[in-house]
Amino acid sequence: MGRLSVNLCGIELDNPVIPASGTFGYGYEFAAFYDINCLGTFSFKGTTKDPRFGNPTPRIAECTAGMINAVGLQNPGVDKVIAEELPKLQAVFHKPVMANVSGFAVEDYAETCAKLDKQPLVGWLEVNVSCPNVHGGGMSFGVQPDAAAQVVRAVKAVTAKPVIVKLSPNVTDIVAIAKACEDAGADGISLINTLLGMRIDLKTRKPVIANTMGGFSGPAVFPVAVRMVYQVAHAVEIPVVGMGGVSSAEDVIEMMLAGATAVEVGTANLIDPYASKKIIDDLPRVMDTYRIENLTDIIKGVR
Amino acid sequence: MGRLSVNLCGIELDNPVIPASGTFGYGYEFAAFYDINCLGTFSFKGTTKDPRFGNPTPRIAECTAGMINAVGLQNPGVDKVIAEELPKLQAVFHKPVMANVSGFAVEDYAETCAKLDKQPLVGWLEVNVSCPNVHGGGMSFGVQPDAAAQVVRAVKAVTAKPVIVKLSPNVTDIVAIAKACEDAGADGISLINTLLGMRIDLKTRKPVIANTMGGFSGPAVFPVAVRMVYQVAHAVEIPVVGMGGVSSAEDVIEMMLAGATAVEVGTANLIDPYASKKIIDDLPRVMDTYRIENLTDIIKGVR
Amino acid sequence: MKDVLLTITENKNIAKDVFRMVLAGDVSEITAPGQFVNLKLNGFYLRRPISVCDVNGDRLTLIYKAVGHGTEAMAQMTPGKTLWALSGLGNGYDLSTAGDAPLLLGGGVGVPPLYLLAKRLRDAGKTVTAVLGFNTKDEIFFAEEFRALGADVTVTTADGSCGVKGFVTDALPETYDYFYCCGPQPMLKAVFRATATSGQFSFEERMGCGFGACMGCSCKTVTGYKRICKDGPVLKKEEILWED
Amino acid sequence: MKDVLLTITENKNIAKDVFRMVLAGDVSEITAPGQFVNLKLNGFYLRRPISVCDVNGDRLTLIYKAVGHGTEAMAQMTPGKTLWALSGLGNGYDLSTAGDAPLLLGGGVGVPPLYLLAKRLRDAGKTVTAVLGFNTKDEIFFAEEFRALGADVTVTTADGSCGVKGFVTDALPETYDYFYCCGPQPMLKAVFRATATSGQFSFEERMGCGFGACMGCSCKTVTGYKRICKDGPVLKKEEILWED
Repeated sequence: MGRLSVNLCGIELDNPVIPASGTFGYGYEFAAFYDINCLGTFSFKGTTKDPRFGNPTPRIAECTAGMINAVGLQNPGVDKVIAEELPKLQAVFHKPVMANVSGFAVEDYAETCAKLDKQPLVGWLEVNVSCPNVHGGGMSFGVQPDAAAQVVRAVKAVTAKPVIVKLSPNVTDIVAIAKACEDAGADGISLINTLLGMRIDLKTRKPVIANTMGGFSGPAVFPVAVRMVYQVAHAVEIPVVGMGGVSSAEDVIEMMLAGATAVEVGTANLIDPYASKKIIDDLPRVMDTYRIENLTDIIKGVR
Repeated sequence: MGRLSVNLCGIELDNPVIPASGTFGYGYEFAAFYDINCLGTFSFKGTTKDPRFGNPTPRIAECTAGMINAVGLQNPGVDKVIAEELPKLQAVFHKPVMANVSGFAVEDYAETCAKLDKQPLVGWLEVNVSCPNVHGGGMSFGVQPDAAAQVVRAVKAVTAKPVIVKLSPNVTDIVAIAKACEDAGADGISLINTLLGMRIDLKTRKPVIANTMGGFSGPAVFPVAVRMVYQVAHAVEIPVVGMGGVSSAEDVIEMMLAGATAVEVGTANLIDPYASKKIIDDLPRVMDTYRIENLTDIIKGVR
Repeated sequence: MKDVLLTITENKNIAKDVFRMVLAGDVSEITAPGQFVNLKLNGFYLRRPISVCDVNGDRLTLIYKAVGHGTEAMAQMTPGKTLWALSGLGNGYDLSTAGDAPLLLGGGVGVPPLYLLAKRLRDAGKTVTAVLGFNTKDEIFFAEEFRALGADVTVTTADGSCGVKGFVTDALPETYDYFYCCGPQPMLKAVFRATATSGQFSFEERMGCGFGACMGCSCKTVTGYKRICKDGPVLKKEEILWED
Repeated sequence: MKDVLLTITENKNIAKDVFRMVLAGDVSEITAPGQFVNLKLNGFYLRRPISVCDVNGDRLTLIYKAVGHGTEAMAQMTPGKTLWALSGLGNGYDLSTAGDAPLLLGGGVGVPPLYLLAKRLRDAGKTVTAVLGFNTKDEIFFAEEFRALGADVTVTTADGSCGVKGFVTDALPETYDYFYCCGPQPMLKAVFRATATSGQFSFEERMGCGFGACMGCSCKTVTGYKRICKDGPVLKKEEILWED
């Protein structure tokens, strides 16, 4: 067990760095740049019950210190993911992987998770409750404590693997939602998903994103992420996975001090495909600078 | 009436640029840099019923493309503001000014606004409902539609001046709160106030801000601001004043396309005391670039 | 694909708002005409994808139009400055189906990638015809460079200020075996309709990463969903599905 | 107060992590020792407040310690580079109460502002005594420069590696008419307690704007609330209220 290792829901990670879902595909795109087995793990592309093309393009808008995306959960559907993507993933990554799951009805989540539960290479299920709840009037599951709890209970009923609930930051009271998920049996909380944002093209006077709005991410959102990780980590007993604009080893340490057991790196991977590897390589040096012996010692270490 | 002029709640502005409360003092600090009569107007330092020192220091934390502040509404109280600050303001600014008001109980707002209502130089009352509601368990008035509406009704009862309600972005449903304020008689909505953020000092392992968390502002929050201005402007009939990270003439135009009738410039004034003047001076050139004849033509002009 | 540090050796204005930037460094990852590099610019969060105009030993030539804050910043850069570039991105053009007399159709900043293609086709002994379309006289560039490769070049301008008045589709030759096209979306559609033979199109789309990870630039094709940045930017005529 | 564009003419390491930067430009707004400038650095949102060490015609000398990302970036800057600086900020020291034999007490990067003060006091014909405190030998700077001004200089080091072992309060002279102090908070408190006469203290605080607009650096004093950036950074001993 090295200086960087942490334990996330009973599974040992060589380090706390986890490329975030939607920014790392199924891993093999990045294996073309470096051996991705240096990662703690990674969360693969959000998977749904049925195949989805996602939203019309443009899906991307640039912002100061960040970007907006409205990909819309493009994925081949859980069956094809299991049949075609996981074998390719397994060829390049030999550690337990995090399976990211989305849905539009409670039953979708359960069905998708039940299928992924049977995959030995899946270590954790990361359940994204940020999608619109089609049976709940389109408002996201993640903004209603009871709706989020329903999803958690349904998923826990079909899997023995640790369930980490990924929360949306676009809420008044993030703590109430995190607690509802914990009470419903969640094994961990990951946050923050993207902030809802919008840009307008001054030339065309149209939204830059075809879908009008999208998810805002990047270094710009880091202070909001640190705040929410701090609030949630100090309110629940289960581990918290921190994310939101993390771009450096210093950011990883700040997130862990705030209360994160592990840290997801998202948009940074898109700007620099080597970002996650660079952060891992840089951690020992930065730990020395701040006199940190083992990363586990600083989790929730903020005074 | 020039190309830049807009009408905000029945009062003509030479241009839509309004330095935001808390970033422009009572105006005279900036009069040392330039003649502030070039501004559309400005919103003076948040005023409360009683004098306040505010929060302990450090009150400021730097972030990527922004900063966190936790000043805590430091001000001499409405009586001293009227007796000492407004005369100094009047000596350097000769247009109707926007009076920004905060409170911790509905009666505080009413009492403060009643006094400011009698000041002829005050053109608008900007009511900040982002402060903790001491009688409502400390949760901000601005996150509860009914609490915000209560404040609006109480203020409208004591003033004939247009009342603009300044909303917090830290909510699940900004539209519901804006509509509640409109229904309660608000003459306008201004948004966004700061996002709740936090930073941790890796050396001391303490929050950088003595108060732990604070308000995050600057270019980083612009996409969230544009989104909320768009949502609110398309849901209410009353004018919307857009703010949040505005730093350039292009940003002003993007905010107006999203639905803003006027635009507040905040944190940019702290980094460059000339920021608001530079934006005003730059507007005609940028309007020409995007073939905009009059700014009023582009309000809510997004396609 | 590789992230390489390149040094600007030249950056000059060659037509209205159009600049040629030459960079030196490891450009070995660029294997086919029609590929692109993704440039990291200080002060801008997303990289800027620019198609490869020419590559020669350790020299890379890019031609770009200063249309936004990013490309305007590029236009201000001077020799000696270094830039990080993700190099060797995209599939590039497939030369195997060119036939003996391929036709190249370029519009505006869609012209540059066709230059390296013309070079390779010439090296393969093909008889190259090129129709290069621009808005107006001041915006014309590289017509001479194509002629220097021995290509039969026709220039069109929308306003008739030079060459044939109209669009590239108004100057298509009688006969050609195959075509390669790059330009703005409306031109691609017009060429799609106006061409008799098969061919290849290079597409543009706003990209997040440029190497196939983010799904930001996906499109639907006859053969399924494709990522413009990774499975493209070049698509074959037969697989294209026009949205709208 | 004015926002001026200054050009770096020198930037050199003079002690462990300590650098002297000389800038040329319009520094006419600087009217008193103890004032500061607020520097805009590329890639950092907030400006960096740095106290004035010396000003001479159109030359401004700053001494700073590379302790964070911002000052580390400054340490990398080379002559010729330009920086925007809000100049002439803060009240500065009041020399009118100095008496004939003022004492200057400086700790670490609190030493630089005392240099211009010592110069002005010398020009006013005062007999200047200076006690300069550092952590260790490698961090000592400017002792000679003070001596060159004719000041009686005592150096202290916390580890005793040079001069008097201990803090500036361990080397206070028998008699002095008045004192001026600048250094870290704990030193200011120690000096406040250890000094018999009246004097002035220069304070540090995280600032938003640096010119009195944001109330980010307020403190409580006997004479009411004050803004360190605008009503300070220099406060008189009599008005100081120590929190905690």
